[in-house]
Amino acid sequence: MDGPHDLGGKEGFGPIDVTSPPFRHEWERRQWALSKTSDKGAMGGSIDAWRHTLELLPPAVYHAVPYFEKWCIQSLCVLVRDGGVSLDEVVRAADATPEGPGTARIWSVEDAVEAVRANEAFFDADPGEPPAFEVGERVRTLRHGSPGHTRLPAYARGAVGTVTAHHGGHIYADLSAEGLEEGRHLYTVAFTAPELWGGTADPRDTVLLDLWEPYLVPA
Amino acid sequence: MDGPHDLGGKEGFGPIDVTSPPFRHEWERRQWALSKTSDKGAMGGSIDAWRHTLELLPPAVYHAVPYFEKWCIQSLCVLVRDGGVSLDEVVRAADATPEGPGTARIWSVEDAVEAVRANEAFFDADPGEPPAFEVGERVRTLRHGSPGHTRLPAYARGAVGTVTAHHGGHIYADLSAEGLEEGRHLYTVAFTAPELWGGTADPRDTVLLDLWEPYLVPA
Amino acid sequence: MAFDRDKTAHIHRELHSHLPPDPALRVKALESLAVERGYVARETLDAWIEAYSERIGPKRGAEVVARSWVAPDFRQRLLDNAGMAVREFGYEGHATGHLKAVENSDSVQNLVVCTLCSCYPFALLGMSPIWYRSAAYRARAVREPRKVLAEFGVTLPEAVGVRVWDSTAELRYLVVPQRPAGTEGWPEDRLAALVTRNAMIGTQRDLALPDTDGPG
Amino acid sequence: MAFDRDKTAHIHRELHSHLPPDPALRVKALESLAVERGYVARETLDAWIEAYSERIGPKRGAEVVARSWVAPDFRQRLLDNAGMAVREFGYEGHATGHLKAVENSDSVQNLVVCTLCSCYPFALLGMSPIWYRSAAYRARAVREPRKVLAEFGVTLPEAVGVRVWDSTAELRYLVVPQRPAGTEGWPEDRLAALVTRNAMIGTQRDLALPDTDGPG
Repeated sequence: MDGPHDLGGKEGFGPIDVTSPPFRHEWERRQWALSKTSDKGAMGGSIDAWRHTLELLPPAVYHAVPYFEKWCIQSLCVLVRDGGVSLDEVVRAADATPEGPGTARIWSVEDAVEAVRANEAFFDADPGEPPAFEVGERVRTLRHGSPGHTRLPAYARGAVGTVTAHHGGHIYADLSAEGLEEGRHLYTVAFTAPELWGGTADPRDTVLLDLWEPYLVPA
Repeated sequence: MDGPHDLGGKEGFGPIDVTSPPFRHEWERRQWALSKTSDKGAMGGSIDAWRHTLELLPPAVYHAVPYFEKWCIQSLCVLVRDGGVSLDEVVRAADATPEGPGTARIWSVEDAVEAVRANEAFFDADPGEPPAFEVGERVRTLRHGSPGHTRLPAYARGAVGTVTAHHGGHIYADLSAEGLEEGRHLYTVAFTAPELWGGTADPRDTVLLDLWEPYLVPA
Repeated sequence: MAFDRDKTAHIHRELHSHLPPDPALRVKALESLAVERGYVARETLDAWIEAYSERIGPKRGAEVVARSWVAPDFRQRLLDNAGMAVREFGYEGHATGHLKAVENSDSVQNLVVCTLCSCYPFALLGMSPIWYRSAAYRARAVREPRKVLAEFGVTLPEAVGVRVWDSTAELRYLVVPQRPAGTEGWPEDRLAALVTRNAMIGTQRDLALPDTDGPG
Repeated sequence: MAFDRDKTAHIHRELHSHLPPDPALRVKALESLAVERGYVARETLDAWIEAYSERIGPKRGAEVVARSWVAPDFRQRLLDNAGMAVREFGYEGHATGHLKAVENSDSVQNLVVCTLCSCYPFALLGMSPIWYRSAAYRARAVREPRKVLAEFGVTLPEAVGVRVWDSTAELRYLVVPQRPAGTEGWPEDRLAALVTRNAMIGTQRDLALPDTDGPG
C-alpha cells in the first residue's frame, strides 16, 4: 500500500538528530521489552502481518507519534482485532493500576539472551520454479504497488537496475501478510542514483534493494 | 518536491466526513479572511511561492494540524522570512492582547466583494515556441519530480496518457515559485485508471491533469 | 529572488515548536501582526467574513448552471470559455480566470479534486467544504472515485465512467450536473434552487426536486 | 485468514481517539493487558531491558569486525555468509538469519537504511539508535546520502561512491569499516574497541584511535 510508512526519498524532513541514544524514556524501554513477546499468541502474527498492521496507522498518527508509541498502538490493535480484547478494556487498562502478578513464567536475563539467539529465523522457501533473472541482468521494477502489504518502495518503482545477487527463494512478503507462506525468488538489485532521482543525483552513488521476482520485469 | 502535500493516491486515510461545512471555528473564518490579504506586501508572493512555502511544512505538522492552521503558519513563516518580523515578535503576538486600530484602510463588505471580482487573474504567458504536442497525441510523464516546487504529482509520474486539450502558454509553476515568470505550453492529459493504479482499477474511469510541456515526453 | 527552501523549512520548525499549540492563538498572532503592520484593518476581516458568508457562495454557480440548461447559446459559451461566460453574471474573480465547465451525461460523471493543495473556483462557489480540502478526499478521489462517491451516497449506473479532474495548474473546474426530469418549463431561479455545491464539485449526481426525498 | 485492512484501520482510529495521548499511559495499558492475559510476566520485561542494555549491543558486532581484520579465513566466511559466521561467536539470533556483511574500501562507503520500517540486525548490534528509525533518516538516506553523512561529520574522498542498502526483505546488513592505519599488530579486543555502532551502520567512515581526536 502507498501508506505513510513508505518514506524513502520523501522530502521536507529536517536535519537528523545524530546523537540520539537507543532510548530516551522508560516507557520506550518497556515497549521494546513488550514487543519481545509480540510474536507470541494474540499479540503476534507473521512479521509481514505485523508490519502491515503498523502501516495502517492513520497517516497523521504515523507521522506525529514517537516510534515506540506506534509499536504500542500496533500491539493494542492486534489485541483488539485478534485477541478478544475490547476497546473499552484497553481504555480502562490505561487508567487502572496494574493488577497482580499474572500467570506467565518469569524469565531471567539469561532466558532473554537465549531467546534472542533462538530467534534466528530463516525465510527460505522453495519458489517451485527456476529464477527468471540472473546476476548481471538488467531489470525494470513495476510501476504499480500492491493494494496490500508490499516491499517495493514507491521511490524504486518503474526504475531500471542491475541484478547483483540471487538469494534463492524467500517467503514472499506480499502474500505472507495475508497469511500465505509462499516462496518467490529474491534478488538484490542495484540502481544508480540518477536513475532513481534524476540527473542532478551523484553518478557515483547507488541504492541497492532486495526485491522479489514478482516486482520485476525484463528491462 | 516529494513533500507531504502530494497526497493523490496515498492510502491509509479513513472515510470522508461528507457533511462538514466550510468552517467549524471562528478562528478558521478569521484565518480565511486574513488570507485574503496574503497577496499584499510581505504576506504574499506568487501563488506558486505561496504553495511551495506551505509544502515545506514539516510532514508531521502538515498531516496533523487543521487546514487553516497550515495557512496561518505559512503566513507567519513568510512574515519572518521576508517581512522583517522576528520569531520572538510572533510568539509575543500570540500572547499579547491586540493593540489599537492599526493604519490600514477599513474595507466594507462591498469592497471585499469587488476585490474578489477584481482578482480574476490570468496566467497566460508566451512560451516563445510552438507546442511540442497536439490534441490526441500519446505522451509519457517524467519519472522524476523536481527538487523544488512542481505540479506533476507523484501518482502521475512515468505514466502514458492522451492529450485532450492544449491551453497555450501558461506561467510555469516550477519557475514561478523561484520568482521567474516564464510561459510553457499547458495541456490537459487524460490517463486511464488502470494506467495509473494497475489492473484492478476500473477501466471506465479516467483521471485528467493539467500538465506543462516540460513534464512530458512523447510516449 | 530564488526560493530559500532550507530557510523556509527552518522557520516552519521554529514557529511550530515555539508557538502555543492552540490554532486560535496562532491565528491571533497573525491577526495582531497584520493589523499592527498596517496590512489589514480588523474591521476589514469582518467584511471578508461577511462577504463570503452572505454574498459569495454556491448560489452563484447554481445560477450559471441553471442558465446553461435553459439557454443553449449560453450553454455553448459556457462550454467554450466558462471564465468569460460567468462574466455575464459578474461572477468572475478569484480563481475563475481559467474556468472550465464540464458537463455530466448519461455516460459521464465528472469529479473535481486538487490533490496537491486545495484549488477551487472561489469567486463562483465560495469557500470550499471541509471535506474538499481533507487529506482523505485529496488522496482517495483520484484512486478510488467510486468508493468516494459511495460515501456521498452516489451509486453510478453501469454505463457511467468517472472523469476525475485534478486541478494541477491554474484551470479551475465547474461540474454541470444533468437537469432533472420533471423540470420542463421551470424558470431559471426555480432550477437554480435545485443545484447544490456538491453537484458542482461532482460528489452528487442526481439533483433532488423539492417535493421528493431522493438520494442527496 | 486474509488480512482485514478496513477493520485494522478502523481499530487504529478508535484506539488513537479514545486512549489518553500520553504514550507512557498507552504502554501501561499494553503492559497491563499483556500481564493480565498471561502473555508476559512483569519481571520478564525487566529481564528483557537488562538483556538489551547489558548483554546484547554493538560490542558484539565490533568483535566480529575486528576478527575479520585479523583472520583472513574468517573474513572470507563472513563475506560468504555472515549469518553463519557470527554463529562462531554465538551472536546469531534475531534478524541475523540472512545477515550480509558489506565492506568499505577506498572507493566504497556502505550505508544501511530501512525506508519501509526499521529493520536492523538486533542480535548483533542491539537496539538501533533513534536516528536510524527517524523519518528524516529513512527518507533522506536513499535520496541524499552525502548530505546525511555530512550531518554525521563524514566527508567522503573524491573517489568514494556510496552504496545505500535499503533492507526491503529479510536480509540484514553489517557494514565492515576499514581498519585504521597505525593498528598493525593490535590484538582483536583492542581493535574491537575502535569499532562503533555508527561505523557498522555506515554513518561513520574513519575509526578514531583512542589517543586522537579525529572526526567521529
